[in-house]
Amino acid sequence: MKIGFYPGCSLKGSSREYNESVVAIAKALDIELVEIKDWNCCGATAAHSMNEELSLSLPARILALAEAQGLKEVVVPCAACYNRLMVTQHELKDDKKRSRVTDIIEMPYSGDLKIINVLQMLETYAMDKIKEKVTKPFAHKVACYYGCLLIRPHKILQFDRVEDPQSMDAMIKLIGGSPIDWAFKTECCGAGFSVSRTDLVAKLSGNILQDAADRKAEAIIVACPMCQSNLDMRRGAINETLSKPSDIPVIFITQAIGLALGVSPKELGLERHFVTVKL
Amino acid sequence: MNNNNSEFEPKIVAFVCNWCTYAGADLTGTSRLKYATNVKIVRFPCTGRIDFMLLLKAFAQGADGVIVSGCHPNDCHYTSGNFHARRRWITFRGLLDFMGIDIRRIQYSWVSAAEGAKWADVVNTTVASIRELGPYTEYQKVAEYLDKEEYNG
Amino acid sequence: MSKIGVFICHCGENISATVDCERVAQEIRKVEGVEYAIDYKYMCSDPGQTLIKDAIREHHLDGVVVGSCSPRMHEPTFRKACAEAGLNPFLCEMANLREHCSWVHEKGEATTEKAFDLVKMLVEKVKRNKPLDAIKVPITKKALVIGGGIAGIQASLDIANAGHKVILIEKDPSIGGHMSQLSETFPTLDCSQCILTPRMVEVAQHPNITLYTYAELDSLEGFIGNFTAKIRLKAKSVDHKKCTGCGACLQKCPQKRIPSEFNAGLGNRTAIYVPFPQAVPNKPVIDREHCNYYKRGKCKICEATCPTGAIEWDKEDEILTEQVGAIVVTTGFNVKGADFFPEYGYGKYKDVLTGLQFERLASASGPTLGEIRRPSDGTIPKKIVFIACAGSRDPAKGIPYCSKICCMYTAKHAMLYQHKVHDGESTVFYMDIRAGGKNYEEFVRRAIEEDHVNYVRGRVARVYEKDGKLIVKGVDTLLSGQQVEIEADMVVLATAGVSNCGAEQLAQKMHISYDPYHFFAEAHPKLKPVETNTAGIFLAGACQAPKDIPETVGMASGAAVKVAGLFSNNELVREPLIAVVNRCAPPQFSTCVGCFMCQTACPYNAIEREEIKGRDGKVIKTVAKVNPGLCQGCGTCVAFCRSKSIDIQGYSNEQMFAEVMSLLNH
Amino acid sequence: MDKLRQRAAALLADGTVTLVIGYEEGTSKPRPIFCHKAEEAGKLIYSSQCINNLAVYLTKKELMGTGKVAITATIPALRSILQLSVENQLNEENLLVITVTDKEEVKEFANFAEIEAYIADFQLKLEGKEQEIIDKLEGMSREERFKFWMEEMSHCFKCYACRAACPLCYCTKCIVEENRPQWINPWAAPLANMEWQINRAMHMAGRCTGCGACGDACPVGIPIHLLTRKMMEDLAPEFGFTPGQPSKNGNALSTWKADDKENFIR
Repeated sequence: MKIGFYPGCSLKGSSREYNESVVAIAKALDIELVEIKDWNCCGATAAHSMNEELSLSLPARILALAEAQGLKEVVVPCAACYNRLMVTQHELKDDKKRSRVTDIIEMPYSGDLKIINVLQMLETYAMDKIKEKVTKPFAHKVACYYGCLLIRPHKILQFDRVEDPQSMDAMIKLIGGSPIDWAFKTECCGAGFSVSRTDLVAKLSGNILQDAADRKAEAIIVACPMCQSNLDMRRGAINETLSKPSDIPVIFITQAIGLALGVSPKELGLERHFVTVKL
Repeated sequence: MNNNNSEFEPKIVAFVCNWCTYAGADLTGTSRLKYATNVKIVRFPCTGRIDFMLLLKAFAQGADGVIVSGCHPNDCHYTSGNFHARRRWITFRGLLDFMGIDIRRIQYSWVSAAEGAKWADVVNTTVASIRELGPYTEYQKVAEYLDKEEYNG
Repeated sequence: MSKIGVFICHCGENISATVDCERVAQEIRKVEGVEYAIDYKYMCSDPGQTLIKDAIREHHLDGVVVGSCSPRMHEPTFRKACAEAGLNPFLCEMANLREHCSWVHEKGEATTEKAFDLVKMLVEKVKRNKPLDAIKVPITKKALVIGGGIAGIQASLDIANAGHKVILIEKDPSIGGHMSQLSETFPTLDCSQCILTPRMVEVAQHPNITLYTYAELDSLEGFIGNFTAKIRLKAKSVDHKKCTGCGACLQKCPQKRIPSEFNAGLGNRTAIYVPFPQAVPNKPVIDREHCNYYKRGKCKICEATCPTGAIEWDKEDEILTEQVGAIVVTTGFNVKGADFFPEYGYGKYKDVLTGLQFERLASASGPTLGEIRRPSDGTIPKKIVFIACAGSRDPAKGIPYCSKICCMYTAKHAMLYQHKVHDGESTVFYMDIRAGGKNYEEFVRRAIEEDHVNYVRGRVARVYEKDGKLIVKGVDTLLSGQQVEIEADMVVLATAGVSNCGAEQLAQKMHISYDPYHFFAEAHPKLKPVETNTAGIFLAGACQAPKDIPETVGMASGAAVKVAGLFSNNELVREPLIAVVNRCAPPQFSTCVGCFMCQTACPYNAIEREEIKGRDGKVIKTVAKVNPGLCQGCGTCVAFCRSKSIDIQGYSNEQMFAEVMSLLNH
Repeated sequence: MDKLRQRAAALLADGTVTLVIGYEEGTSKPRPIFCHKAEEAGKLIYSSQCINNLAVYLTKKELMGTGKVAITATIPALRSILQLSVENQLNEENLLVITVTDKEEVKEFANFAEIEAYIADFQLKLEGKEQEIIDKLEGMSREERFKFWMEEMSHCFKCYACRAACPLCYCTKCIVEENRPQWINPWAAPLANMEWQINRAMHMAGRCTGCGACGDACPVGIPIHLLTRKMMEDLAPEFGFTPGQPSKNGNALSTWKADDKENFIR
């Protein structure tokens, strides 16, 4: 089957391994990803707090491009991009906003595109296939960490269970892992301050890591580039806030599934992490 | 078309239910909100009672526009009269449009007993939009056919 | 030829300030069929009404139009005046010259013209009005009360004490409802069972009350004064006539670990059980879902134990048909439970409880005999956190409304805890404290000031277990604006009050409406709080919305008065504005062709089939017939009937047609 | 065809039925025949040329009064029969419905449920020329559409052949015969003609089974069947029914859903 694909900047830059693992498992699961041509920034940086028109127009252009290319459904792996695209589609149900934005982007926009994240893509199209193709069960005790951008605002995103999401846990179980029962699934990692106040990021991410460590998790599983980079890249600063330094790796759900499907660690970009992945 | 639309005073009949819109229009009065004199209200027990033929008769008699209004969904005094009415309106609108009758001249609305201001607004905007559309001469010509030799479109 | 009288009211200056009333009266005189027309300062005043009465007598009027205020205001006044002058009241109509004309338009020619048009429209209508007689329906003076909680108990007792027969049905094995589960009650801290159980006994012993426990409403047909209720008597498997209530069977039942509903899951019960020691009736039923015999075909220990041979293994549900004249619905509420609060760990951590569970812990008859102990390890919690608004006022949870009782019972819980655990520390997280009610605010102040309950204004984000403690992460939005973290031993959630399970289906059975949360809808939020939109069915208690005991009892007595009021007449008199299927001479009998598509259009199931038979008794034709007791006069069937065989009195096809034609015909 | 004649003759001969309604050769196309005797059954034919909807006779007291009646029903007639049964107009015991299958087999239906199962395989589709006119009308401006229909309506001389041909127009007193009030003026003028057709279409909403008999019957060729046909196509997805498949759960106008569209309501 074919599905539209919007990688966004993170997947082309700081989280190349997310891109690599998404592409690798899509291939393994017979899903053809069709990248939206001429895509642009989703505006997740500062646009949405600075300029409403811009924050809607940037994603609207992406959606309009996808529509023009005849795509019906598009998968957006980055949680921030997913959030912006979903919120924009919701906001543009308002006729006034829609006509203003279509004037700006000078493209027709219907709002009919279905936007899904990686978890939804796997859940909808690949669960049976994953189960069937698991060759190396991912027999690890892990903490599934969802963060905020996939989940909130619930009214718009409608993620499975707003305060205690389940879909990633279900996937881990499917590939032979055992997710821990913990309360930090949607705690703040501090991504909002990831440039300005890294001390706060270290503290908040530290809380998450500490609880995962206390509950003997071997890895933290994520589906968001921001979560991943904060918990992984800032490990040095985080470790300074912890009683005992932690070497728990932080890997993407796509990498975990990839491993279970027998994809090579290199293909999944596992060597790109700051905290060495020894799974 | 009438070139002096500013001087044209449209005739508008409002078909409303007793429990919501009629009471809402009462509230418009008690609140002393003003609206155009063009609209005259006919009181029905429920929107479910409003026969589509009465709407056609209003146009045949020279109405330029019609308002049909009742309780919001789930507020019907009779539980479901307005739901039946809504179905009838959907059906009727589709048929009229297919026959080339100007469905812009029928304004449907939900006005509750608490929405006095909304009633004034519905009346005023309907009067304004019918004034914009001009008199419904197209229909009236057909209605007056017997007075003339033949129908000339 | 009609002789219509038209009476134009100035309403002081309310109408005459913008409408030339005198001219309207003058002009309307010229309309065909108008015999008499006059304007007057205050038509509704005594002299004004006399003017109308005199004119009716003097001019032999056969129709009256009063051009004044809204008919919703004074229609009864003028119709009564007409009746007093010997004119059928339904030959009087009102033109709304005030609310729909003088008050909403400026003074001017157009306004006076509109007033004239409105009056003329009603003149054309009234020419086609027919004299109508009020409908009289006989009344069965027996009430059905559904639900045996405090609301149903109170309503039953009040109706029974007014001298009428009552059937009270309760789905559980005992009456008592939620109130029987409570420990103490706010704001007096008197013991709930001490005040409730005498009432329960009174119900059981009252000569006018027939009590059916373990019974549910199966179906309901009919209309006010004449309902037919089918009641399902669920099989108790114990013959209560033979059973003496000795309780020997309860001791011997080998199934001892079934979570007790009465103890909100904190205690256990047996498969043959009496829900609680003070139950009425105090005789057991067998829970077939858990009974060894029904599950595996073996056991029958209770039968061997029973000294009177009361066990009936093959008993089946019975359906009882009862004729009743009125119904009071008192089916109560429920509390939100497991899986609703994943962030608070309810259902996951044993020491996270609902308020109702805490009631059982605090109750002297509860599983811990009134000692506050942790369900997990039986220790006494030294730190306890109460979370108010758990679910309530939370649109994200789908419950935007306030559950109303939680502020008060949370204060009570904290107070009871402090009274029982002297060195304990209690914290209440709240959004607002809503303590409206007699002595309520004082009660909350007492909890804070005398019992030193720590009230923190703010929400709790999460509760999770770490090292045997429940970590409560919240925020203090009032004093510090800081995040608060408490290591608690027990957490009590003031869970939202929600509609009872099956409320929607029950409402549909009875044809009463309900709100989006499946609470039953009252007929008017202010003026008809105990009525439903279905005449003859009344509401009391928390099935309408969450409410506390005093309010429930007040509402129950209110509903009982409505029933007693209805039963004080032998016949019910109703406005005759209802639909009628025409009848005409043979061989047609009626223009109705019997397609019966109107049946699905009728919201009240008021359309019946009538077989028209010839002299030989053979059915010639089956046609529709409107049951005048059920029809409420919406007229949906009228607009629907293709052959125009149904018409509605007071808003007939001829009348409405004439109104529309007159409005534009000039 | 022989099988049909033999079966009809047998049914009449042994008294199973007292009447067989079917088709016989006509001057230009097949026409209805009413066989009371076995020997008349020899005239019966059945072919794709048989287009009259014979279900129209099933509500006629004069025909239905005496005993059991057999009818050779085409697919459109079967649909009409089902709708009539939903509307309580037929007595299952006094009716024997027969059809001839594609393989020229005579098929007798034991009850209405069998008819329902049988016609489920036959989808009601718009014919090419019907679609053509609908497309043409939809391509027009509203004013042009109005002019089109007024022009068409001006030919109508109120013969009510459309009403007579329709199996579902079985009211004993039609709204056009109602004079208190006079909803529709009796004379043939564009307004009254249009009002009559709007009434006819509204009364058919959700009931019409799309046989097209009304349009075929019109002596001046007004495409009136498109009014109900178009309405059916538009409403089917909206209200969730299948065109040409009668529903026991009330029709489009006597039922409703809480989420019926209301984007046109203020």
